[in-house]
Amino acid sequence: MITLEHYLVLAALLFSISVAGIFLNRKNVIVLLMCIELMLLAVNINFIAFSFFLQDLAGQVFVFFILTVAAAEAAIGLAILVLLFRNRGTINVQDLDEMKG
Amino acid sequence: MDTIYLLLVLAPLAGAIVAGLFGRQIGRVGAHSVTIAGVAISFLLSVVVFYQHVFGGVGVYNESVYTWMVSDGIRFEVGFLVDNLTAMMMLVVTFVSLMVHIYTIGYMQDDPGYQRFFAYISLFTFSMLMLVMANNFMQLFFGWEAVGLVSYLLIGFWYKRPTAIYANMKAFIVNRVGDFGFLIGIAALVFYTGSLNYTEVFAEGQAMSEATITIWPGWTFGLLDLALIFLFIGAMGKSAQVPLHVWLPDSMEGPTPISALIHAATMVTAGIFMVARMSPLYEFSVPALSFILVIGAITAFFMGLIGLVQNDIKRVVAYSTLSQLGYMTVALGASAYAAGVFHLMTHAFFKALLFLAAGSVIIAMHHLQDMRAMGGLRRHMPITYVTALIGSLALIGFPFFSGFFSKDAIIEAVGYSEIPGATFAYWMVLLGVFVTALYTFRMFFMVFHGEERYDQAHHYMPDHGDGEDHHHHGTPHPHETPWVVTLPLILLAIPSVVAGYFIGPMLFGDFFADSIFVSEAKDVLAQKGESYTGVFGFVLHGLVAPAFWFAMAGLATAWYLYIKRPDLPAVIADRLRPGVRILEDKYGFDRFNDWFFAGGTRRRAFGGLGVGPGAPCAVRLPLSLCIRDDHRPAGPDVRLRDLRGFDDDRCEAHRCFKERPCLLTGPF
Amino acid sequence: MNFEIPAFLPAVPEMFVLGMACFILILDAFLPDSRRDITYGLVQATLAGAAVLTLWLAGPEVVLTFSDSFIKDPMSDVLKLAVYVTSFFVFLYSRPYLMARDIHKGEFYILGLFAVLGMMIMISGHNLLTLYLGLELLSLSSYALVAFWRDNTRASEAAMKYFVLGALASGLLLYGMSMIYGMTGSLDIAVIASELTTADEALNVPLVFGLVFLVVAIAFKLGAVPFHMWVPDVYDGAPTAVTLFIATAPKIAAFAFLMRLLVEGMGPMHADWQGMLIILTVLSLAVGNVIAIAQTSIKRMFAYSTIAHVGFLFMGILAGTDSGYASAMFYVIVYALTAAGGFGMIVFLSRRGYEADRLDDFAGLAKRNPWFAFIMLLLLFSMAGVPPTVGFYAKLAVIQAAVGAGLVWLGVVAVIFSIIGAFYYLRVVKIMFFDEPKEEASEPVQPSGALATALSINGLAVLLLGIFPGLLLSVTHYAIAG
Amino acid sequence: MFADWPILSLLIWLPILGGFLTLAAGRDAPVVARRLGLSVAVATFVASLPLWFMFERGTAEMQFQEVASWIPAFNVNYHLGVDGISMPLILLTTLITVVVVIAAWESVKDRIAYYLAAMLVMEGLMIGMFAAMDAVLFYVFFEAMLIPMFLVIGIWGGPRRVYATIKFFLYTFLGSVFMLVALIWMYIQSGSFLIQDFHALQIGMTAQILIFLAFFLAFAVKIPMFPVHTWLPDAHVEAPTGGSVILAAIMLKIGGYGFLRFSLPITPDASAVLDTLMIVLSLIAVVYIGVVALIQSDMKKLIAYSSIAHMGFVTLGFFLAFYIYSNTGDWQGASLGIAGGMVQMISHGFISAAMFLAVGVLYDRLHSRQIADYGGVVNTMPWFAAFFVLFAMANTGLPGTSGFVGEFMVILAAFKADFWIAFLAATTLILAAGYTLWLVKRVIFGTVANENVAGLSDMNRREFFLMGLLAFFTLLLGVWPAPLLEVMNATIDNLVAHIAHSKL
Amino acid sequence: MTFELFLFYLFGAILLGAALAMISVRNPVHAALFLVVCFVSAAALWLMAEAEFLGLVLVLVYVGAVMVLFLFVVMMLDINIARLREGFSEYLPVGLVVAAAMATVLVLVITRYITMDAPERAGPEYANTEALGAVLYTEYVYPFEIAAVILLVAIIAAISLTMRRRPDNKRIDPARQIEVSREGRVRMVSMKSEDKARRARGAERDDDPNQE
Repeated sequence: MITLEHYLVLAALLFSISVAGIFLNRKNVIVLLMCIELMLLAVNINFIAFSFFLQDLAGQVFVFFILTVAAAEAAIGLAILVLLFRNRGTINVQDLDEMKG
Repeated sequence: MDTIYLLLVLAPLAGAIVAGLFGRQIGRVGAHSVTIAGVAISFLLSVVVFYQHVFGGVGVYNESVYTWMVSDGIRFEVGFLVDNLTAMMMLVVTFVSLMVHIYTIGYMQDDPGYQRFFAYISLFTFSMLMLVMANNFMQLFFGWEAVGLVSYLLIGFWYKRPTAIYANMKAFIVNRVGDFGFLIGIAALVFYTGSLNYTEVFAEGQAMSEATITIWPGWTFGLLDLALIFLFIGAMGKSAQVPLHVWLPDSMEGPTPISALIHAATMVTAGIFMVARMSPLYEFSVPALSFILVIGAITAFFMGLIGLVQNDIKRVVAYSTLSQLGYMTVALGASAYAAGVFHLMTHAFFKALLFLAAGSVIIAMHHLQDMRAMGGLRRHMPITYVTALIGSLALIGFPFFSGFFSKDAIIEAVGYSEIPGATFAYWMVLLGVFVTALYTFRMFFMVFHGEERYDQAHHYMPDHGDGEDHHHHGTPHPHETPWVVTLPLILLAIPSVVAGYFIGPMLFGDFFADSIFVSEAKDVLAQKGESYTGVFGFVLHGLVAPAFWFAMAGLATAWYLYIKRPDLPAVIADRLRPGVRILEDKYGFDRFNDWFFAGGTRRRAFGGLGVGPGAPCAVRLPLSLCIRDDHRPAGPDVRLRDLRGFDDDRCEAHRCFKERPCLLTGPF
Repeated sequence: MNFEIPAFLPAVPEMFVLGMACFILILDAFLPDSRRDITYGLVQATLAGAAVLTLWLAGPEVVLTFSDSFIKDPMSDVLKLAVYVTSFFVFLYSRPYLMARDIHKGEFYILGLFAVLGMMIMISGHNLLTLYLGLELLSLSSYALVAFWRDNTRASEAAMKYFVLGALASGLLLYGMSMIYGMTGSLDIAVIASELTTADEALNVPLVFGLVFLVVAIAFKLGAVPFHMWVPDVYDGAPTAVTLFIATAPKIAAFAFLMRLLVEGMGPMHADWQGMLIILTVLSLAVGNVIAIAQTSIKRMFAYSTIAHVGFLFMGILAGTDSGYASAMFYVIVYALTAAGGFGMIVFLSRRGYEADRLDDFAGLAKRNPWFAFIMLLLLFSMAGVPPTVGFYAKLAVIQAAVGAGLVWLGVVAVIFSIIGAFYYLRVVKIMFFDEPKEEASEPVQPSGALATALSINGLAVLLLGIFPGLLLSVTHYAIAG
Repeated sequence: MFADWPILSLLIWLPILGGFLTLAAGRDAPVVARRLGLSVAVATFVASLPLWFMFERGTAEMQFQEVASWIPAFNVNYHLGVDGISMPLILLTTLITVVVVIAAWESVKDRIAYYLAAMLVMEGLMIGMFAAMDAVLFYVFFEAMLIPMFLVIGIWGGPRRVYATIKFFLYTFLGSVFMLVALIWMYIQSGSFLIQDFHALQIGMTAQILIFLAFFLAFAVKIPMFPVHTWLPDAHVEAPTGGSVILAAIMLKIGGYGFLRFSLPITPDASAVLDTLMIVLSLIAVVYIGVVALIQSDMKKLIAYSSIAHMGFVTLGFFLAFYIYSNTGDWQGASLGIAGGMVQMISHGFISAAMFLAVGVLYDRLHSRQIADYGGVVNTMPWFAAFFVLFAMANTGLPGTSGFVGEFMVILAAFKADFWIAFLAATTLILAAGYTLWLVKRVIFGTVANENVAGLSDMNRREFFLMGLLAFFTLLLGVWPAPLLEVMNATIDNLVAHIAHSKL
Repeated sequence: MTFELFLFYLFGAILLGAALAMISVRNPVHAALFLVVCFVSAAALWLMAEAEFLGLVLVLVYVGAVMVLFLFVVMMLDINIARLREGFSEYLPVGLVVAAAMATVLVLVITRYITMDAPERAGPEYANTEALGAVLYTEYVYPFEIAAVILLVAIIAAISLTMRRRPDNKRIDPARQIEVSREGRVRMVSMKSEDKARRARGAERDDDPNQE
């Protein structure tokens, strides 16, 4: 029998992995963006699990919107990425630290 | 009566204000006229007051003029207490002041600060009157400080002389040390009585003598003893008692009339007057009296000794003044207040006379003061000579001169006294008589007798550095001074002789009955009075007393050394080199003070906190944060050797701080 | 299936702004670059219109609509008005800056307008979903705005950083929201609150857990320490006009977000989030103020000072009392106003090819133009919290709230750091008044145009509100307590 | 007929508005600025006179009260009023401002309109602070004052003015913010920001001590007391003459006023516990700072240190009360000390103002404040020398001048507390005489030191007027302080009665 | 273990494995592909939780659109892979520790405190899409509108950020060529001589030469 914990633990592990990914790929913006997608996925799993166990559609609706927003976010993020690449010829995030002054 | 007293006090003040603020407009004549008028009014009124009180049977006047302020239930008032003591003091003050005013016309005639000078001395007269007429401690303190101020201004009258402006600062500060004690004394009295008024405080005298104050855990002090000793410290400052005497000889940097008026006759006796005035309190405190007695005795003898080695005519008189003040103090300590005050009065006359005579000589010698360049002036200045002789005889206590009566009374009174230290004091004053006679006639003979040594004047000409034109360099040709100078001499010579004859009523009568309180047990004057049969009897008695013979011995010695064998003093001085050096060094007081206060405070302020050069940076740094920048040398004359520790380069941390003063100021 | 048409009236301002935004978007596409002022004018008119509508609708009653996902209460009215005003100033200040750099494009205004819409949605959000969407609308617009000076490398770097951390924060927020949703079974703020009051102990731990994510996410968005690292880089890297925008109005919305989420929704868990906010407050105050001292760029300095101000904002909220919320609201409005003026001054002094964003660019301003030096002084003193500027009352109010909540020590900490804060503001004053102007920027500043007027008004407002703080304070109290 | 006029509001806003008017009208016309500024200052002074003449003696009630709601949300009111403590200080402020405006007549050449505006605004703020009965109002004025002062020192100051201004600002700001926390705490407790309500507030011991320390920081910096005094010499040295005058004559008084208005009545028990600390710090100020003053080479710095030493007397007088009580068992003498402190503040207002003006007179001529650059000034400036000596004497506390009165009272009261306190306090007689007379000796007396001094011209009529005015007040207060005491007595007695009640 | 549970573990393992792979692979293209795997397996899991519509959307929208966009960008930009990996090992320990700690805490909290009874499975007549649609356009119409705006903003942003008219475009506009006049050809400009500072600054900051 699949319980709520199953879902939640899965989501939690996924979330942790995405956080680890953000840590590990601090220089690589594109993977960073993917990690964020992963994180949203974890959240979505949470919502869907709750939604199912609560028998409440609101969670699913939320996921729906998260997906929408995530798509929009990805579009903007990638646009910025392209812009950055055009300007600097790299997407290496660590170099952003040059700005510290 | 109010009006009289007010007028009496305010007349000199008015003169001072007019002469001081409008001196340029009213001119020299205007200035001296108005001030002399003011003081003359005061003098005449003083005579009236004296007459009324002494002969007219007017009782003690004790009223407030106005309320200065009221705080916490304590009334601070300005008021007058006039009794026989006050009346006598008023008379002395205004009389000597008047004389000095007149004398000044001649003495200062070519000084550019003429008007200013008159303003000052009139102001002084006002202050002194306020002091003696006070009926409360606050006003007393006011007068006390005000005379100090005028003294400061007058010592530094020739402000271009470095010595003068040094002397006046010294005078003021040393006086302030005394005032410091005085103020604490007043505070102690107010602490107990809650009042500043004499009568109210005096009424508590008995009760206060039983009160105690714990100064330190386990160290309890009689409140009254404490208060009175501190009060007397004030007197020590003003009346130049050891060790606060150091300012008085230096004060001779001021013009001579000032030396006569302030530093001989009046201001310096304020302390004596004060103790006499406080007799209803002092009588309850044997420790305080004992203290007074010992201090006075030391002053009387040791200051006289210094007079022996002085060559400046005014300084000799100054040390003599110190010594005589010591006599008065001894009298107070022996509970013979009346004798002290009596000596105060006679001394005022003859010492003013001596100073003015000295001034006369100085005028004649064209502002030369060194006795080694004088001699034989007798022929050139007969009036000065005679009056100076009178003054000198009075000073040494020659029979029938005023000093004889007052000094003898003191010596005898001390002899009768039984409080601790009396024996010591007795021997001191007795020996002092010999010394007095010796230095007095040393001076007298050196100035008026012997060969004329004017050709050596250029050796001893004072270098005042002010380049004023009244210094006629070259060999002086002395001649008698004008009448404005000699007239006061003559007028002062009279009381110098006759003032002593009042000894009967003043010492042994009830002249001071209302003002001075002496407890039965200690009434030495009464003991002396039992044998008093009149002036002649007193003199006859005196002729067999040791004091007279000591004086004669001194006189004779002076004659032998300075007339008979003028070569001897140098030989003797050579033999007694160490002793003489101590005397010439004035026992090292000045040197000590310079080291301790002038240099020492600055060193102590930092060095004492462990901030000397050897102190570790860790200690110095935090301290230097507090006093950053405060350690810059103030001028070339400041010794700041020990402060160099702050001079940065040795203290790395400190330098860092200075250059980049920490995070807060860093970005600047 | 019975569905009622929701009451649209309370949302009319949002609709108006949206409609206008779409209209301007289309219109702008057909305008040549030279006629861009039309866009600008329309945007400002939109803000004014929205203000009118909001005022018209304003009232003390609480209205819920759209299935309770939209709320119109006094707080929303006041905050929306504050957003309009701030945005109005921001657009006004921005225009000359953009024109001078040939980036005077319609996108700036349109994205700005959408951001305003996002803020309005946040302010009126009464549902985790609407709050989230409002936040995203604002964030996405902001990311685009930061990057929108396309040729500027620093701007795109800043945008990237902003985006990554913003998205991360969103993820955290969502995780927290999911927890809360799961534990309470609802997305509705009111339901969550009532569920929480009746929730049993067992539920508490996961809720606290969700709360942690929520708070961290908010801290990220607001730039509270230790989630502040993006703030200086973004403020510094973004074009000043955009910095001006993202540093001001969104803070007001963020305040509303906090209020809705933490206070109204998680109110019963006040004790839990108070502790978290205290940590954030202290850290923000400390780090913001201390690091600001070391800055040479005034934009970075303001960035760090913003971090510190966020600390103060939290302080009001964590007190957990109505007057605390009111004071935090006061604080944030004052902050927005003052920061708008401060950044506006940078814009004002900048010229084509010359960014007056270094501290020494302000050197000798008093000699170049005393009036604006005075205005800047007022603004800086307001930020430092020196009376009689309004900033003082803001600090007073929040400290009072903290002290009132028994957190005297927090008040003391706050004042200690406000002293440090005073120092670096003062340094700017010192540079303006006592230093000599730099050689290349020594000519007198010629005040001209609307910007100068608006700046003067802004600066004087800081003073006037300081002399009569009662008005705004009453308004905020009204907004909170109804 | 003036009884119900809003005199206090007038006094606050007249100079502030007048200051802005001066700025607006005289920005490019120095003559207009001077005239306008002077008119405003004089008008304010005249307007302040009714306070003195219509003040009801013998009551501790607040008078000339004005109340208007200001920040209803916090129950903060625009509440003004004066009692015997604040009224004399307000008069001092209006008087000194006139002096400062006149003193700036020629010596400030650069941007005079701004300068006068700053001074006038500052005047209004200071009056507001003294008149405020509401703690927030008080605090607002208290802090706002810093801004004009900051600018005055920073713009017209000396070479190291930047360092000095920042130090000045941060020190005072640092001190005051803690007070703010304390005020807020008390507001929370009492529900009101009215200072009188704070007085009535019952506060526990720990809280009292904390509150006391908060106030202490604020006021000790301002007055300034020993460890936090270092800003003052710097600020004085760098400030222009007018700035120094305001700083010394009025700003320092704010600290003392604060102690009386807040620390003593609000936290009497904490004051009683910590009075030893206060007294020790005061005595350090008197003795140690006096010694520090001795070694100064800069005239202004010397006077600044002397100010600190004199202010030590103020705090000493204030905090003797509890010591007296524990020593003698009653409060007799407490109000003497407090009144002494108050008189000392007023007196110091005149004397220090005059001293700084005197330095300003010299500085205007030779542009040096170094003592070593002078000497024998009396030869070329006799009138100046006369005034200088007079004020120097007042500074040393000579009877007959105002400097004596306060010191005398405090020392009398100090003896009631403890012998050693009186002993150490009385050393000021020596120390003050030492540093002041040494200054006089080096600057005034002696032969003309150099060509610069030889070329000095005596005071002009303007300077003469200022000096004369201050001399008049110095002497008046010294000769007849009764009217001042009459004004203060009831208030101070009431204060003592208040602090005699423990709040625990 | 039921089949259901087996499927859950299966897809869960795939999901986690792919996620781990995604964050650790060197090549962004591979990472994107692993992310696709994640999405697909997650979609499968959602189906098991009666979220059919969302599962489909995830595959269609995410895998079909968003991930393609990712891949497109990755491939479009000529990314230096080696440089991107710099620092990976440097951050590895801290990343692992943080993630492990987080995972531990999360899992502990979840397993200990959160339990919910599994609901009745919905019957075959239940249409998830329909139910979702019913609430989406009624109860959630307001968020729906907002989402629309967000998408609009994304469009605007993406266009305005990436679409560019190249300034160095050599395209000829015939209309302008015709309109040319003599005055338009040569323009006399009187110039002040530039001072040094200005020139220096011009070089330092990307100054516009038209400024004068």
